[in-house]
Amino acid sequence: MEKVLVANRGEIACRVLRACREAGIQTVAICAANDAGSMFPELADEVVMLQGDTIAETYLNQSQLLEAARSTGAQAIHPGFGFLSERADFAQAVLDAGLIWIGPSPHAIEKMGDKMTARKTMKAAGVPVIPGEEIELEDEAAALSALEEAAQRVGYPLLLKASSGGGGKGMRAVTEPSGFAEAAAGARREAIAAFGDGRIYIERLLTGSKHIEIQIIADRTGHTVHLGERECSVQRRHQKVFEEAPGPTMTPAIREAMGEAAVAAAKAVDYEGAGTVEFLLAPNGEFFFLEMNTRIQVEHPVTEMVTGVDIVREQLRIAAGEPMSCGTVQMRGHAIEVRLYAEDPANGFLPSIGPLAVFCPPEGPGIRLDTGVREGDDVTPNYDPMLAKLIVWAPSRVEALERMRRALDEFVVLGTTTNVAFLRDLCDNEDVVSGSTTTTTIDDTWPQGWSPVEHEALTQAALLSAAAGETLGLHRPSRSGPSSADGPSSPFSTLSRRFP
Amino acid sequence: MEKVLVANRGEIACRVLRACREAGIQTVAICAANDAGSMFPELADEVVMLQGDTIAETYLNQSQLLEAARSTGAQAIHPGFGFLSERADFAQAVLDAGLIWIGPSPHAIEKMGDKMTARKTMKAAGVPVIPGEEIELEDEAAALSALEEAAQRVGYPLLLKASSGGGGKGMRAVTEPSGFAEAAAGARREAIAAFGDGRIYIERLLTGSKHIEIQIIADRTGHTVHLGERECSVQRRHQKVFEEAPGPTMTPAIREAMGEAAVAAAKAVDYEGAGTVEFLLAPNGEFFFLEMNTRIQVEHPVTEMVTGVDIVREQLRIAAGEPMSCGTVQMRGHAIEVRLYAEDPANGFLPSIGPLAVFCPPEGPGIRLDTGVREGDDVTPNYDPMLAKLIVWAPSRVEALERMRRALDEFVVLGTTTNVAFLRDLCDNEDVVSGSTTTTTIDDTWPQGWSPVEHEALTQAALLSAAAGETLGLHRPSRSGPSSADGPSSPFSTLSRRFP
Amino acid sequence: MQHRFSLKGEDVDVALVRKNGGLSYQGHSVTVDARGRLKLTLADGSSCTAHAAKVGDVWWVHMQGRTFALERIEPGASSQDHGDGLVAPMPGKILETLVKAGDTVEAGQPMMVLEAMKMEHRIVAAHAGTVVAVHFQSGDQVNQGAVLLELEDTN
Amino acid sequence: MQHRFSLKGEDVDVALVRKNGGLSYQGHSVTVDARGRLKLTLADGSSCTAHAAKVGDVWWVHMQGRTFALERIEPGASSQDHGDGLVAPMPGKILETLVKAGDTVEAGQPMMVLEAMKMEHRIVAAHAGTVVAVHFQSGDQVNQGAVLLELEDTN
Repeated sequence: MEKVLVANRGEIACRVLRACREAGIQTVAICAANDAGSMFPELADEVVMLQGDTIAETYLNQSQLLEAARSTGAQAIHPGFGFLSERADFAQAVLDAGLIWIGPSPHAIEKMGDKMTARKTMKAAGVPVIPGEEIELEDEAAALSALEEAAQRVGYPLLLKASSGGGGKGMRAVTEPSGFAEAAAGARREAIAAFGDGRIYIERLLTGSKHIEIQIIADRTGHTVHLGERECSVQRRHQKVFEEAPGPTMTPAIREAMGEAAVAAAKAVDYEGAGTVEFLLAPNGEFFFLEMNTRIQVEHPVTEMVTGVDIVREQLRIAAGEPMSCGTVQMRGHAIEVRLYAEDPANGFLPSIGPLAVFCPPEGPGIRLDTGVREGDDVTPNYDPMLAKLIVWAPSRVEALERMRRALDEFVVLGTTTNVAFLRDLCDNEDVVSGSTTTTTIDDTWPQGWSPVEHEALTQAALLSAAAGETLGLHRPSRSGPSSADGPSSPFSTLSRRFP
Repeated sequence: MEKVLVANRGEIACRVLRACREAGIQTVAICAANDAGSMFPELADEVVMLQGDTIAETYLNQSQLLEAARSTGAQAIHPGFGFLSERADFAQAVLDAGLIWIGPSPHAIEKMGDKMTARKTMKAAGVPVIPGEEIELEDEAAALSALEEAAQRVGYPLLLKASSGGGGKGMRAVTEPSGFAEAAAGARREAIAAFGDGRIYIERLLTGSKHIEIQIIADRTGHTVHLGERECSVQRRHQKVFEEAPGPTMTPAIREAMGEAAVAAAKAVDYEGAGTVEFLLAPNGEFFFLEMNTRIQVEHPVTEMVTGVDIVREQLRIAAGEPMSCGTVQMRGHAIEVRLYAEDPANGFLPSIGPLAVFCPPEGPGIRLDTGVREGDDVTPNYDPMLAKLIVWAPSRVEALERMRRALDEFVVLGTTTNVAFLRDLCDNEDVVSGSTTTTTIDDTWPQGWSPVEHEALTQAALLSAAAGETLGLHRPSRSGPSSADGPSSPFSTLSRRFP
Repeated sequence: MQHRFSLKGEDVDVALVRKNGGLSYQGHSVTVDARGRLKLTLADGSSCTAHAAKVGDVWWVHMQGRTFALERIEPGASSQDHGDGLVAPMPGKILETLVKAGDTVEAGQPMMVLEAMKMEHRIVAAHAGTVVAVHFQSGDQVNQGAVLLELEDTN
Repeated sequence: MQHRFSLKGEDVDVALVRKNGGLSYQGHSVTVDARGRLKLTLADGSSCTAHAAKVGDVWWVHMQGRTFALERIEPGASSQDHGDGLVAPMPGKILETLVKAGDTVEAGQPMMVLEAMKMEHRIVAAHAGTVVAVHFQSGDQVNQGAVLLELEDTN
């Protein structure tokens, strides 16, 4: 495997391209016209510009991607997450083209990607699943009425999910029958728009539970291991924003049971590569299978930080037919990831756009930044508003939270509204501090929505800063160039150091 | 311990200030006038501006520092490395002022800081030391003649070292008697200038050896542990540039023996806090005590990365009277640090100055940057030319080297000459790749000095880039401001997100 | 040296006073170094550094972990001058229009659905009123800043 | 569109040709995006991004892990115009002067010792010659660019 095409963009494309470079593998990036100035194509050895304007015409266009692989001589395709990463038909097309698919087999994707089949598989493996039903009807009216009936059987509160979905898209919580019709229509429309697939899955909403997931890796030599759990309970509208490993309330017994269930699930579909099995952990210690993500996960870095396993590098190894390099896995310390979004948390988390006039991430020990943007980029409405993942590691959970607070305080983003202040507030949230978060922590804490605590002196100081900037003309470009007008030193050829 | 004064500047001040912030400790920075625009005072809660122009008048001025602690109500002083960190008299003055000294006792500093006493201590502990002598005479002529006589007893090749030195300052290698006089005079002058102490120590130069050091931590509850070794053999003119942990050729038996010797040394002086015991490891497996550094070390991050111990945080804990938090220490994976200097490696490593017009460090998994500068800063001749420490971690040494290559390729510094290309070449050096580096690797590899490999096409492309920049006016300030002239979005108050 | 900024929909006038080589306001003071960095001393004696950048008319300021976006109002103008046109906050596609000209709406009533950033956004009436005009229909692409529809206050 | 740069002491003339919306030279071509980023296609077909910044007269260019400092020579001038004055490469303090006016020196002979960046630096003769003038003595502070002494070629 000497050349890999990365069929993705943004932060995860950067992650995979760098891993390939480290592994000595040549890389091909694919790139839509509106991404030409992005960071990820700069990290690739070759770039294929995609034709078309919409995502469907570019990053979701299977034939363009396969043609890009053919024309550049790439031998393998890494799908990242989102986009085509969980499309069995694409995985099959990649294999049919004689290429390596860096991920599980189309069969495994289909079995696990389809939520109903996955439920059956897990039931067979003896793992409890949440009560629920799926509606497959294509006709709008028929589908909506079937959904309505199913909802009555499943019971309220319930959750509508796009069957082929992920990342909270096409997902809606419905607490009572009166809100069902509008929610179902919206979920279906969004599912069709995002995934080209209107199938909707209804399941009982289990409140007060934790979202725990197990990372697994399987290679072709028959080894399947789990890398422990991540807790991702802190979600706003089904979008994870705060992820950690290990789970703060996890016990060795539950970890072992969940890990076994996850490995069993992977083995049941002859899984290959990296994958994640998600569970809901109820307050009484019972856990229920949620779904399996048959791809690398956004929050994989927290597992990497505590286990020391480079999951993307392992994906490359396994795809090349090598055994995984990680032996007995041991968790050490504590890692937390927060997702930095271009959004306004004080205004219903509405996505924001604008220039990243200043983008200055924190530095120092125990800090990792996975991003696809840099200062000077524009945040546009074309793609997901996630700007970066900030990950910290420390010997203990308490220290990790302390480090995250410090890192968020240092993170400067000017020109586009972000959720940094919201994330910072989260770090002081009582449930977060005690580790007793559930999937409804955010809604419970800020039922009327989040807004920043007022601080009059700081607001005045900010006004002073802006007024001073205006008065002194700090915004005029002449001030923003390199600070020194001096040329560099003259040639040093007449000098040599004296000692030793 | 609620407020700490950090008696240092630059990168290590940033490291300590951030550790204090994470620990919830208030901080005071001290700052010379020519450092007012530096990063480290921005990370402190309070800043005391120092009077004076020279280092002796500012960062080495004990009474100013004590007065700063008094006036701000700081209860403890962290000395960092360099400056006053190994001055027993300062440690004593701090204690006499009723403050906590974050470091070992003045007694331990004196015993270990003084190379002759340290040798005696180690001899008593049964650890072999390198043949050598110290000359204490104050009178210039008498000292030089005594040095000359001692040199004859010790034998050539030999090494001249400032007794109270460190960091290669005041150090010279002399291969034959003819070069001795000039070297001795220079070493003495430099020692007086840098440390106010002209004592010179002569020792036999052991060629073909590795520089291995053991990190130790000791708390007041009687616990003294070692955190394994670092190999720092790759040195240019006695200045470390490439440091790693674990040592690539280290065996468990040697590690255990060295670790025991280091712990014994620490216990012999009732050591408290973090310290490093340096050894020369001969090709036959014998090792010799070099010296003990009674402070945090520049290269401490590689140990932090492989052991998971936050050494600076432990220093704070121990100084506050708490037990160390690290239990049984286990090394995991491999870490490498390189020191990014403002210097011209193609020209005898001559320090360079200039603006950091662009300073764009690499990002992603397994990368840590410890720095005291950022884009827009000026590199001045006032202080040490180290700009940053770039540290990588990976599961194996091979992967760590791959990651370091990738990271260095991504590191963009424009406006000041740096050693990045030299460091990148080091990563491909045969001895570095095989792990068989010795303290003379750099001199052996580049006896005529290092120069970059020519690459005609890239040089032409660089000329093209410069010419295009000139033609298109890319250097004019109007191009360097935020890319978008659009204002931000209008207030979003009329919009809310639709789901769930 | 007086500047007007819009802060949460209200206009604030900031009158600066020169003091000790810096500028001050409400007991806080600021100096600017050669690189344009802002060093603040707050009225309580604490000090900090601020990062500031101007984008369009808005000053973005970061200090002590907080970020402020302060729109500068040109002398004589007021941020209250915005009409009642409902403006697209980002480029996108109209998915649904739920009202037509002449409709009366309640505060909070959805009027239009816009797709942008892969999400659906609902445009709701900020107050009760009468829809005067609807400028786009389902399927239309709209640019940022486009007036989507106009709403007249009932009062 | 011709520019002259100094590269390792030699002048290089770079004549740019406009081609396909970009600029080219020696078979390599470059385009510049809206943010001023340089996208290069080398003669061998490979492509990469360059970072460039101009400081004083020098263009600093980073590409593929390499950094180049290219001094632009004003049209008509030449980088060979430097005299034989030995210039301080950085501010510092003269520790020792080892020669005086009228001395003849060998190539490589130390002439002065400068302290800067906490290190001692030895100024050596680049070629054999005669010392014409010594402008500073031990203990003097010198600024960057100061001519320390003047050396005349023996030839």
